Amino acid sequence: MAAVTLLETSALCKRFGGLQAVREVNFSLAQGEIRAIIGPNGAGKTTLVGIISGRIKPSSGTITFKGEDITRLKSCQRVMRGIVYTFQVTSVYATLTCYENVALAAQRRLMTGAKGFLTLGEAAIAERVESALDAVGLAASMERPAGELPYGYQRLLEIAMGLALEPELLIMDEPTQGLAEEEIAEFCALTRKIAGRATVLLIEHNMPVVLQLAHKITVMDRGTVIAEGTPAEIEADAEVQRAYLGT
Amino acid sequence: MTKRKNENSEAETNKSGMAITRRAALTGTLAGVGALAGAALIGGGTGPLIKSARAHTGGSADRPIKLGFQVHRTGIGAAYGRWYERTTVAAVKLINSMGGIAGRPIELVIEDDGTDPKRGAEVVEKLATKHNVEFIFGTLFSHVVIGSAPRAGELKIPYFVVSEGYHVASGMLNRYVFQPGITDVRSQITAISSWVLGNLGKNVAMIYPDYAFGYNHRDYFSAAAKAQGGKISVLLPIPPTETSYTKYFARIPSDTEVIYHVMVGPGVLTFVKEMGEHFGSKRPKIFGFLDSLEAVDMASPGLEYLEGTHFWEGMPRYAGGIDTPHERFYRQAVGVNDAGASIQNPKDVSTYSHMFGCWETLFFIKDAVEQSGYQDRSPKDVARLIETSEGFQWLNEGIAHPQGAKKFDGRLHQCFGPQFISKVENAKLRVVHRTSIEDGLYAPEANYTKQSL
Amino acid sequence: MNFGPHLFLAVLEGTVSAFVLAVTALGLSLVFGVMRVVNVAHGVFFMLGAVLAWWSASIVGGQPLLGFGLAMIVAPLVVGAVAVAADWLILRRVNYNPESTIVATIGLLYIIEQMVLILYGPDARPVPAPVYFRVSFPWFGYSGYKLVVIAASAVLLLGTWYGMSKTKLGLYMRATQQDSQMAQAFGVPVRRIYATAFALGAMLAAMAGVLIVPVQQAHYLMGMDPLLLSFIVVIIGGLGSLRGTIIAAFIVGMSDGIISVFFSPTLAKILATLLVAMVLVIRPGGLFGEEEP
Amino acid sequence: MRRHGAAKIIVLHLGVIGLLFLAQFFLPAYHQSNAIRIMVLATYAVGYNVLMGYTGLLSLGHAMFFAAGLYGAGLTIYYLDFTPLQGVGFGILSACALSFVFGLLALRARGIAFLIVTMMFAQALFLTTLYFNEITLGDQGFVLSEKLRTMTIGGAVVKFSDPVVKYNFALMVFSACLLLTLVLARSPVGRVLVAIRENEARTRMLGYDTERYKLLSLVISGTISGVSGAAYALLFAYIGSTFATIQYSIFPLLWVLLGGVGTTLGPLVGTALMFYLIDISSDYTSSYLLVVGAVLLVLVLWFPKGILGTLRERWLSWLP
Repeated sequence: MAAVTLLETSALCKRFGGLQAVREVNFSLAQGEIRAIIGPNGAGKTTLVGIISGRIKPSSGTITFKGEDITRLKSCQRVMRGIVYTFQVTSVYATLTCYENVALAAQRRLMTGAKGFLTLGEAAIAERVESALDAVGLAASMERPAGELPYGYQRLLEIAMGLALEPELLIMDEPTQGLAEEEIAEFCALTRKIAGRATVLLIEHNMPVVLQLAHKITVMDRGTVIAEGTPAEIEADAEVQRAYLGT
Repeated sequence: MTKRKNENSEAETNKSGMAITRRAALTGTLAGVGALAGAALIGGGTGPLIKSARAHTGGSADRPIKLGFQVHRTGIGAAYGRWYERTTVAAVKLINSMGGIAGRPIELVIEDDGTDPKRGAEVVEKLATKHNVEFIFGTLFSHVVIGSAPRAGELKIPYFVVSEGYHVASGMLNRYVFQPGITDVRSQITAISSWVLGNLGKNVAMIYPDYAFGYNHRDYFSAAAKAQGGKISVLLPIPPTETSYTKYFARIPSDTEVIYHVMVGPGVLTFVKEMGEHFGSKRPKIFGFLDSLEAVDMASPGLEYLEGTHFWEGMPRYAGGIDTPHERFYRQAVGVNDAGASIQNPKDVSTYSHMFGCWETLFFIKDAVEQSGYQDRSPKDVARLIETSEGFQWLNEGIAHPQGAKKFDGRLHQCFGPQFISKVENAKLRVVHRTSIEDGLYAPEANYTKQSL
Repeated sequence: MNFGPHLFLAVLEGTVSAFVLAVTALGLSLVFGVMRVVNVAHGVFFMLGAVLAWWSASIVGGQPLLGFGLAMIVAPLVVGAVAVAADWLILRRVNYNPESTIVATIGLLYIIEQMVLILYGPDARPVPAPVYFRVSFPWFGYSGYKLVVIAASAVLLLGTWYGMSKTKLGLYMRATQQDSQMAQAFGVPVRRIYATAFALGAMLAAMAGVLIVPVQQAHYLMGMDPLLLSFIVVIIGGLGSLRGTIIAAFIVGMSDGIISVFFSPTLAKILATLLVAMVLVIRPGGLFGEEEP
Repeated sequence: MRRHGAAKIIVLHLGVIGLLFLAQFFLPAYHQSNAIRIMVLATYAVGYNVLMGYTGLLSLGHAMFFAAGLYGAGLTIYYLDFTPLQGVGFGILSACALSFVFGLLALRARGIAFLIVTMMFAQALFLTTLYFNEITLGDQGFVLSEKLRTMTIGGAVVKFSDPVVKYNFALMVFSACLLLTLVLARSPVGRVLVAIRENEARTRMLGYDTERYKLLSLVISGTISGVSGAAYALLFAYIGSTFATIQYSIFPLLWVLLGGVGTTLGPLVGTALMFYLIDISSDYTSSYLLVVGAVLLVLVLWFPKGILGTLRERWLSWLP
């Protein structure tokens, strides 16, 4: 692998009581790639990205991001280092407007030190909000309460919030779930655009989307990585077939 | 000794009209003593006074005099408040039938303060600035008095409390606050201490509520015991949130001769019952303040254990404790039967040891207004009223002061009257000792007359 | 008194208050668990029980046992009816929204308290114990009725446990507690279960009130302390955990009694309060509640 | 929304403050003294609203912060000869310190458990004021004499017992706290607090250390409550443990709910309304709490967002 390594996990484990959700996962991401993680339900995909984003504490193992050990950092500190997570179930702030939703993300980067707390100009925030909403095509809905948006738009808003955080690694959990055909197409275009600026890590069930977008695919089953490779390699992999077909 | 000295200094500080005032007070109350048959007669008795007051006030004789009555109708003081209200209404009725105060009928404005010091201060403001009453009176619970008094001082409205707290005489309040109708608790304790230590025993365990009312008992009874060769075996302050007491009885040393108890609030029956269960027949002597059992029937289930124990009473609940026609007249007028309960409803027991204070306070106000020539709440009249009141020295026993004669100390704004010690016999209280006024005197710690008005 | 007997007495006292507290708190816990709402009026249900016990006693006159029996029937019925009415008229209409329910039940608390003040008066009124005997220990005497309170409370606790674990109603309640939508889907009449839980919770409080009143007198403001203590117990025990509630009632009741042996009364109360608060700080989900995510 | 209506909002708030200022010249004495009280207590509600309205944390223990301000000011003026303003300053510091320490401990608990922890700490503080009765005089409390409430500021003698001084001091205190919350509500920090109220987990994933923001909110809320307590001690001259009881933790909750949770002016509206509701109904019945209870039910059933909350929802969507 010639590319620079952005993120690396080593021997990552997570136990929930008796259940070993993630076992000994060594996983690495190159800067600038689009990576998809696939696998059957309960394979440990969401737990893995949960650990990477800091929502879930690992039982053991380490995570390195841009050469720094981030295993002990809180999720909010990881966000500031550029690891951004968008939720599987949309969790935009339903009662707030789209503007407010994105502004919350946009202002985060600006609020550093006491100065940022006290003298933050709304203009700087507004600029970022507009560009993020523009990028996902929601500029027209800026003043609408997020809860009133159709589901597909809420997912886009979620991505806009992610973008406004200026991610280096954008993790998207099931981004196309519940989207209509044409929305999926738009989403793919959007993701490619994002990939120019950030590394993208997707958890996705929709295989056409995965095959179309991902540079590389990681396949998980029962908490371990069972295969990794280009879309073509994965399609041909016998073990992956077995895991999916359950034979 | 101190008494005499006080009088001298008073005469010095308060020269204007002192002599006249004092004499007039005497005449007024003596006239009252002479007239016992009923309201009409009393009116006749005090006739000259009223006339002179009328002459004083000129044409405004029929203008009612508005009195603000701050009462605990709700909250923890409600049981007391109800009887304070009945007593007040009875006294107002009587005074009005006698021709009112300085010829002006009393118009009572009643406001509930919820037994809350914040609301109390608000009520004082409301009475003074919205209802424009002349004076405010009747506040009972100490924390409400203390919370309200600063506002009365700022609004410069005379404020007559009926609280028995030591807050007035301690000097913590201001010159507008008086307690002329009921002896303060420090004096009560001082008065009964020698009897308790002499007759019941010298080794005393004290149980009292862990709040100010209790601290007065703790401080002044302990001091008295020390002075008289007694010993406090244990101090047991009970937190106000407590509902069960048994566990505290275990702290009482076995050589204790007397349990001195004073509890306020709804917990008292539990307290007594648990005391009985704990000690059984091997009990020390027991002395209590009746504050605990005001408005409670002595024959209530659970109180059997009090049989043979002693109580302080402010005014004897059962008829005969004070065997005077005034007492009988007062009892009749406030609607209380021989057992200290409501005539209409014998299950409704009064707060007889305290409520007389409202009655006597109203008569004090009457005397003060009439003798000072007070007409309205102008600074000049208020000052005259206060200075006149401060000049009062004796409040004579009579219809106006049925609980007994009182010494009034103008520097302290506090009166001092007799106290009663009663024994529980056949679930009734029988007076066994009456203290003299002198028993309850202590070295004064304040002088309000030095404050500016 | 020597240390040993003193401690024994404190434990005895702690046991009595723990049992009564357990019954009261169990009612609150039931409401909490099944409906996920905080009932601030729980204390006044307790008070209503006590006041109704006085009323029953004064109706039958000199027969304490009869009065007590009557109270044990009348108090839960009346209070249960009040609770059902409150559920129907208010809680249901605010959709059991947690915050609205807190406000509504504060309103209810004021209304009931003032009604009692008007109808019953401000006095603390005693109620004779149905059975009275004094138990003499070598060092001190003790109220026999308090031992009866322990027994009666134990019966109520067992009854509730039986009801919750062995009857269809209990099954419905547990199902609703786990997931009300799922329960509804399986044909559990959730609305009626809510009303029933609210009423049962109130009835337990009322019966605790009846039990305690011969020890404590009926007074219109007496509901506040049991309310606060029940709150604490329910939270410490873990939301909706009946077993936790009962264990927590013992921790709270006992710590109050035993700490009072070592410190002056008010200091003991302060320490007991802080101790219990720290349990929550260290285990925010309560001792037996689910770990917070 | 956030970017619009700034002028309107500023005009509204300054207008309210201006009206309160002018009111002292035409209000009759009685309503004037009520206004003083309402402004001081509304400050308490303003503080409570920061935590409950903007951060979504329900507390039943704010009396401890009010009492910290009250006792911090009262005790230092009474015993240590602090000037009134020094005393108030110390009271505010006490509330600030208490809320910080309390927050470090209590914010570990969430939801209802947090509510209970607040209640218990407040209860412990209440009992503490009784325990140290030698100093605090327990429930009976103590009084700040007129002399203690007098100081010279720049050569002028200022008496805090004088109604004019009282009114304007109360107004200053209230206005300062109101404007502080307005700035807070419209600042990036305020936005984060609202986000925590709406969805704490999500907010954490936007890179905010929500624990710190909650602590900040609690400290601001507790400090403003302390400001109110200190001002109360100074203006009404009475310090007693009643103010540390649970009753005084319930009050701000009711005021805020009545006025409108999470609205800047709601606390003032709620406090004033509740005050007059009690005051007027007590003229007709001694069971004014019955009326209060009924109003709470009406509120919950028909105006769950309080008065300003309902206004905002139906007509004035720009209200902050």
